[in-house]
Amino acid sequence: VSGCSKSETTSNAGGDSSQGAQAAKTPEASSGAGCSLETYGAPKLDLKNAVVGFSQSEKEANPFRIAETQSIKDEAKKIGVKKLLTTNAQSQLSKQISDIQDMLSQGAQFLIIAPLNSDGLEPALKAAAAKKVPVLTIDRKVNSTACKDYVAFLGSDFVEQGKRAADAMIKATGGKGKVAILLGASGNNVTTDRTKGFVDQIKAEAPGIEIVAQQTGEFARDKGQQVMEQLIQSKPEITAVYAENDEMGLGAVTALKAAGKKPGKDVKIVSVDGTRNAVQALVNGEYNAVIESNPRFGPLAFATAQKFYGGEEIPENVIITDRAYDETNAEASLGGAY
Amino acid sequence: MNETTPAPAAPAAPAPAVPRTDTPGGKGPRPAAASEPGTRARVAELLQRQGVLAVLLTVVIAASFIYPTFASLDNARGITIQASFLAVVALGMTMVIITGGIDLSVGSVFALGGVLAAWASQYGFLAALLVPLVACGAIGLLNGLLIARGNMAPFIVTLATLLGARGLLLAITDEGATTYLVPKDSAFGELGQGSVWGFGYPILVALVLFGAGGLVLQRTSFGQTLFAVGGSSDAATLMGLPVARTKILVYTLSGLLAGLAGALNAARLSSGVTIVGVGMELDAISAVVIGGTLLIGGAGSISGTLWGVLLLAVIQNLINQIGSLNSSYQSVVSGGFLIVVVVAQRYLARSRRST
Amino acid sequence: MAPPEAVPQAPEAAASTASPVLEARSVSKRFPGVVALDDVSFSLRAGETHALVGENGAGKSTLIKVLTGVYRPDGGDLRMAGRPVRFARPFEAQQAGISTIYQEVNLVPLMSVARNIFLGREPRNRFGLIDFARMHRETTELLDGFGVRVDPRRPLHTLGIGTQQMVALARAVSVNAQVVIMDEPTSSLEPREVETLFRVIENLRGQGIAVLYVSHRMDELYRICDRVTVLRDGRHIHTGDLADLDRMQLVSMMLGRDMAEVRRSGVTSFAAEGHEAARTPVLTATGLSSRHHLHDVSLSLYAGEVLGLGGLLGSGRSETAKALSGALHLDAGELTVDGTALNRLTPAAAIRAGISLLPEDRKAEGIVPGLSVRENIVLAAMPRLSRAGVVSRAKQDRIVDIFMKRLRIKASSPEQKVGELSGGNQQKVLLARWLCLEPKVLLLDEPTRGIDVGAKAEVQSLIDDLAREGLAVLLISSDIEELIEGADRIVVLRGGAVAGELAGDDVAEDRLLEVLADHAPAPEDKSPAAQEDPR
Amino acid sequence: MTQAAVSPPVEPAQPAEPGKPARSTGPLARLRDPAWYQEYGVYVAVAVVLLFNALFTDHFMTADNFRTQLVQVAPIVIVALGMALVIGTEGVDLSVGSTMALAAAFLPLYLGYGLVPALVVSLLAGAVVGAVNGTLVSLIGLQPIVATLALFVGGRGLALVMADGQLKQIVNPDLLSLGTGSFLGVPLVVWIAGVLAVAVAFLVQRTTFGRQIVAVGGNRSAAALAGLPVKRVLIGVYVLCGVLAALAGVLATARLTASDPSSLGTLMELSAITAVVVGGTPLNGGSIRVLGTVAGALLMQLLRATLVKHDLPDSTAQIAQAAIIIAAVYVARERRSR
Ligand SMILES: Nc1ncnc2c1ncn2[C@@H]1O[C@H](COP(=O)(O)OP(=O)(O)OP(=O)(O)O)[C@@H](O)[C@H]1O
Ligand SMILES: Nc1ncnc2c1ncn2[C@@H]1O[C@H](COP(=O)(O)OP(=O)(O)OP(=O)(O)O)[C@@H](O)[C@H]1O
Ligand SMILES: O[C@@H]1[C@H](O)[C@H](O)CO[C@H]1O
Ligand SMILES: [Mg+2]
Ligand SMILES: [Mg+2]
Repeated sequence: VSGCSKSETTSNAGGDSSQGAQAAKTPEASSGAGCSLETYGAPKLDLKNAVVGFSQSEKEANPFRIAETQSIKDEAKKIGVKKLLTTNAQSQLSKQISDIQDMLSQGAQFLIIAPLNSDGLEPALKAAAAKKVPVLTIDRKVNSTACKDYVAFLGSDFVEQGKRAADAMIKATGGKGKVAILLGASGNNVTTDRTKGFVDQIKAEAPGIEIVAQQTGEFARDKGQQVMEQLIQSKPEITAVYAENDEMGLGAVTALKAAGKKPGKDVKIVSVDGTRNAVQALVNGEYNAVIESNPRFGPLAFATAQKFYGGEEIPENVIITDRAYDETNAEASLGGAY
Repeated sequence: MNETTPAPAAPAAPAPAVPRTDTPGGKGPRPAAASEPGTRARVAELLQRQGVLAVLLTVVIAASFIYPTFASLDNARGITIQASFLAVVALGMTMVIITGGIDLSVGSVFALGGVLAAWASQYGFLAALLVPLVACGAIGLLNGLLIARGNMAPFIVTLATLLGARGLLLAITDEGATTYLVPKDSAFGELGQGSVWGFGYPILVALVLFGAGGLVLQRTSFGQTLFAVGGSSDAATLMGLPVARTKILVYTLSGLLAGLAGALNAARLSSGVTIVGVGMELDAISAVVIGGTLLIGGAGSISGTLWGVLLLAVIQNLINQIGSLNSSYQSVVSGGFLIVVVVAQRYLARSRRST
Repeated sequence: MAPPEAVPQAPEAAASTASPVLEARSVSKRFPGVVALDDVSFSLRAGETHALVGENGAGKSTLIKVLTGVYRPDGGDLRMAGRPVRFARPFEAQQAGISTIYQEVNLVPLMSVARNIFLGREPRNRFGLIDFARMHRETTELLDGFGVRVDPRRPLHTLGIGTQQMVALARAVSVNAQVVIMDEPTSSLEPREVETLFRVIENLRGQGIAVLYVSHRMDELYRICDRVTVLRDGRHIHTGDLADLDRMQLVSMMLGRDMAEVRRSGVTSFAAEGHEAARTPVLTATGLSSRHHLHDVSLSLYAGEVLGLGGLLGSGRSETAKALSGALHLDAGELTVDGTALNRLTPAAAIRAGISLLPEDRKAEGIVPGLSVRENIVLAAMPRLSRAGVVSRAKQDRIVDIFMKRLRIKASSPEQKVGELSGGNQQKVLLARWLCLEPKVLLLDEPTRGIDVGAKAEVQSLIDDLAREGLAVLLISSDIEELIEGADRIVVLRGGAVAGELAGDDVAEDRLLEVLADHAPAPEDKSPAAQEDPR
Repeated sequence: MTQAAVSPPVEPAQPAEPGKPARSTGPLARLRDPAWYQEYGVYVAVAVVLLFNALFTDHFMTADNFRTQLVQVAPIVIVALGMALVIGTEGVDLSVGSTMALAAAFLPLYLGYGLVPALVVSLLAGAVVGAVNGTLVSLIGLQPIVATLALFVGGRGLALVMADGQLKQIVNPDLLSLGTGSFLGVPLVVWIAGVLAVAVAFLVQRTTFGRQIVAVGGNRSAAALAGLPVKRVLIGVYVLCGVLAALAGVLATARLTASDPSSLGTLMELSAITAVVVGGTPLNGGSIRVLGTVAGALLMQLLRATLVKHDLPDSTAQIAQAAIIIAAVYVARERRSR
């Protein structure tokens, strides 16, 4: 019953520093029976001689995606995988489905998928299952049946990230103030989860904090900046900003600075991701906290795959531990940011 | 399926408005060429009419040699099922563009259709189809009314409904937080997931719709009126054709088809995913234009659109076959591919003018 | 072509007994800045052919558009057979039995001839689908009746303007109608086609169908019309039997000028004596060839002369003119102006060399409808009227003012959009565009098409003057009289090749017709020889 | 020849008669005239939105807020000016957003040589994109929407390739001051957009090139027969549009203080086209309304600002935007005289 996923600190991803590596939290006891090669019904495979496919969801155009893809590629090389197929769905769900199908018809024997969305990948997962190709999903979780449609999920808990951001916010503001939320892209479940975690936690823990605005910044820096510029004018009473990713948070910093306010002091800023730029802002004192969302899935993913083929049982959810950065550890952790 | 457009000699680019240098507003070829039949001429004729088909075949044949995994039944199934949804949307778009209009709202309407279908699927098969069709048809109707009766530019009207439909979708999904699921093993789910010889039902639906669309376009008064409206809206009015009614109908049809495609997609994904359909309008428009339909209206063909859709799907598949490109290079390659394809098609079309 | 209610009466009887089939009572129509129709009443009787005349911009086309539901009148009402009617759209007028050929050919250029003729009433097979075989067959039959032989599958825009006009006629007449309205149907037709048209009208009259006929050609009116209505400046001036008026009276009514003034002008306004041409040609074309269009056409133009270009429909006159102005791709041939050969032949190069072409198709190749009269006039001359790329309004205004006066262009102001002008005034604007370039060679393709008697006379004497001032003029005209009287010399084309040249005393109608008829198979000639397209 | 140019009758051009004024011209009568709305509808709409905000939005009628709105709208205006020219030729340019990204990507690569070389290179990149578009449209004869679609897709890819997918922080003080500096209390970017608007208006109204653009858009065959250099005009227009888009990319980058080719300018093509069309320029060419375009951009900007300031959720905001676009265009629609 027990997991197999404790000691995942074997290596680091981008080669940055050992600080950046992912670590799996102990899976919750409730995660139930793990998934074995036998129960899943896949043929035995030596990864070294295998064709592995990786389906990336969004363009490698933000630090998270760049680090994620790079880490998979590096680890595949390190292990000596025969051939790694990579595709990028360019944020289109239909493309991700066909990407996966394309890789299957190109002979992929094991798949790592970074899903664009929790729902909707069913046809692709079915196609893989029909060919008895095991699938590991990373980063975002899919709403399908583990050990049937896919082997297991590795990644963060986005609701939890929102919750931790709320805690950091409470700490930074002393539990009082008016907060604006810069939402991620509409309709995206990362947005939904990070909002839910944050809002619920604030409600439960900090009655003194009022959420006065929730506007989308579409996960992009310039949109975040533009929304912030509007809010500075219309809601000058805002004392804190929660940005659902670092890019929007950094956009808010620029907007605040241009308006003659001191980000990190006049207006507290907390965001999620842990990119180098955000941690640097923390070092500069223009930021208050960053909740990490660690993209370096390569080592953990391949290690999990090897365990799976080694006959071990893999728990349904391998939740990784995300770190948190604040003034106290920013400088020291800068090397581990991506 | 139809092959002829009303303007077999019309060049694939803005013909009447954009003459080649040689003859500004010049007259086309005389019919003399027709009196010398021969295989060569006939092949040329076919190529001219179906420049896209020629390009598509060339690409497919070349790809089959280069990538052994390309020419598999499996791959064909994958490409066609993926293309089928865009195809249904592009079918409506073709008709709209033939009237000289454009429908930018299809991507949002597609997504809305899917969400509504997934939501309604809990009430049974019929509801799952009817609800999205009614709602999406209504959006199309609104487009048509504003364009035909309100005399507003199609581009801007449908741009507004692109926003509006997306907003509606967010409103009914709690800002995208709720994803409605299609009940497992429902008849509606089967519509999206079932297949014949591995070819999914949506492919068959698309084919049937294209057959019907071809007939409507080429062999009915409505179809002729579409060409007339696009060829010269004023002339069509003066000839006593029901121009406004035709426009209203064609946008309604486009809305219906986008909604249907969305519903089929939801059935396939077994959920009403909110993030689909973004930018789909551009894919549909490219497929239509690559298929030889003139954006200024008045000439075009349904079959061309089908080849256009397939060509786009094949290009995407090929980029995956290349395998190791990162996402940025993928964009560069598909942009480059697009240029090559349209220029090639353009030159094929031009060679017909000089014969 | 059978009318719904055939009234096989003699025209006079029909005209006197029947109540008006179509009637307009005190209709008015205003456009921004213009009153196009001012309290105009008008009635059309069954079986009559009724002429509607007036200067350019008098309101003829507007009246027709009001009668057929294109425009909603600002005041007044319409009646059919005594009952009030309102047409919200042309469709409704057609349903009511009014069939119209509008002034600008209004068909769909990209669609085939057959589709154009049958649009909206396509023959169906038993599955309810369009029966193309039948449609093509019927088209061929129908057009045969009009003496036009053309592949029904051919896209309309590949036909010459004249043929397009015949197609429009065929469409209009093949609908069962009680009223057929024709707005300048003959302006782009050949004499022979005009005859065909008259036979058709005769036929309609015999069937008791009322015809409303607009034309600027007086002789036509007198040949076929029973009654006439004169409009001037949007007002109704006169209605009565045509036989009661002589030409002079009619013209003076149209122009609102007195008879003496009108009498001075003859049939055409060309001076009787010819011009003094220079010895050396300004423009020499040798061996112009363009696949399917021209075959080894050579001609020379001398300063100070008017060279006529004769030929039947599709003989290549327009193509020749285009070739001379760099607007037609040539496979072979050479063009020299004042002894220097033009090597890269484009419209711009031709214009720089002093060659200007007034194109035949005003709508497609002439006007820029959304731009003002002023801008349309200066379009080609713009570089000359600007300094360092900045246009000089003062210079423009001067030119525009001169030409609006000289050609008597009727517009509410130089800033009015050309698209809103009457057909004849659009033509004058185009003439102004080319004249203000001060060209050496002026190629005029149907310059007087659609312009009224007064303006036509002006244009003709203008051509005369221009030649006298030393300009070389090439004149293409379907109006044989105009060609004969205007030209010093005539080159006759046939099948895209030069078939002969008339000079001196040979420039006469009978000689021209001789050369034209010589070995040209008449289009309506259905002998096997004629079926062979010589090209 | 000729007497034409010589004879000097100096009477004023007489509006050749029977032009009885058919319109009454009181200030109130004007409000009932549809043609008036067609001409001035967009300005009325701007006024209405301003009035609404003056009444119902806190902190709206302040200099700071107007400055924010103008700064945000400046890049859109600049792109829309180029777009208006292209639309005037009956074309459209979908690649403007990608061109902005491309210009942004070039900046950090050449800033080492100083602001001016970097600027030149960026603008040149825009010119090259425009030249490619113009060539495809005029020489090859492609339909503008497909011709520019290729660079819409490929241009951003190219930008990302050059930037290695990375967002790069801008530190060059000259460039930054371009984004944040002001002159006489008005931000530099606003000056630039304003001057360009005047310049483009002058170009359209008073230069041969401008009038040729309109003629080519109004009737291409006629323009060609009148000896206008149709191809040169078309290429020129697309090059101008490309350069303006590149400039907008540079200014947006300066304001963002970072070069972000992945998200800079996304959906800009739609914003620009909307501004042009809402401003009263018909999409089928032959007429260009420069001032209307500026007003159109401003209208959309104020609209977005209003929605953000009232903290409407994305769903409502999008529906409201749709409704208002339709209303504005409906009022200003062309009414057929019948
Ligand atoms: N759509 C329009 N908008 C504005 N003015 C118009 C419009 N149509 C016609 N006019 C004006 O109405 C007047 C009458 O024009 P109309 O076309 O009826 O003349 P016409 O008698 O047919 O002349 P022609 O013999 O030249 O064809 C003209 O002054 C013309 O400029
Ligand atoms: N017998 C015919 N019936 C119908 N169309 C014809 C016929 N002969 C030629 N045509 C078409 O008419 C067009 C007119 O040709 P072109 O312009 O060279 O002739 P044109 O002598 O100027 O005649 P037009 O009076 O039409 O100006 C040609 O392109 C040809 O396709
Ligand atoms: O966690 C990642 C990052 O936050 C990124 O910014 C958006 O996608 C999410 O999956
Ligand atoms: Mg008229
Ligand atoms: Mg001709």
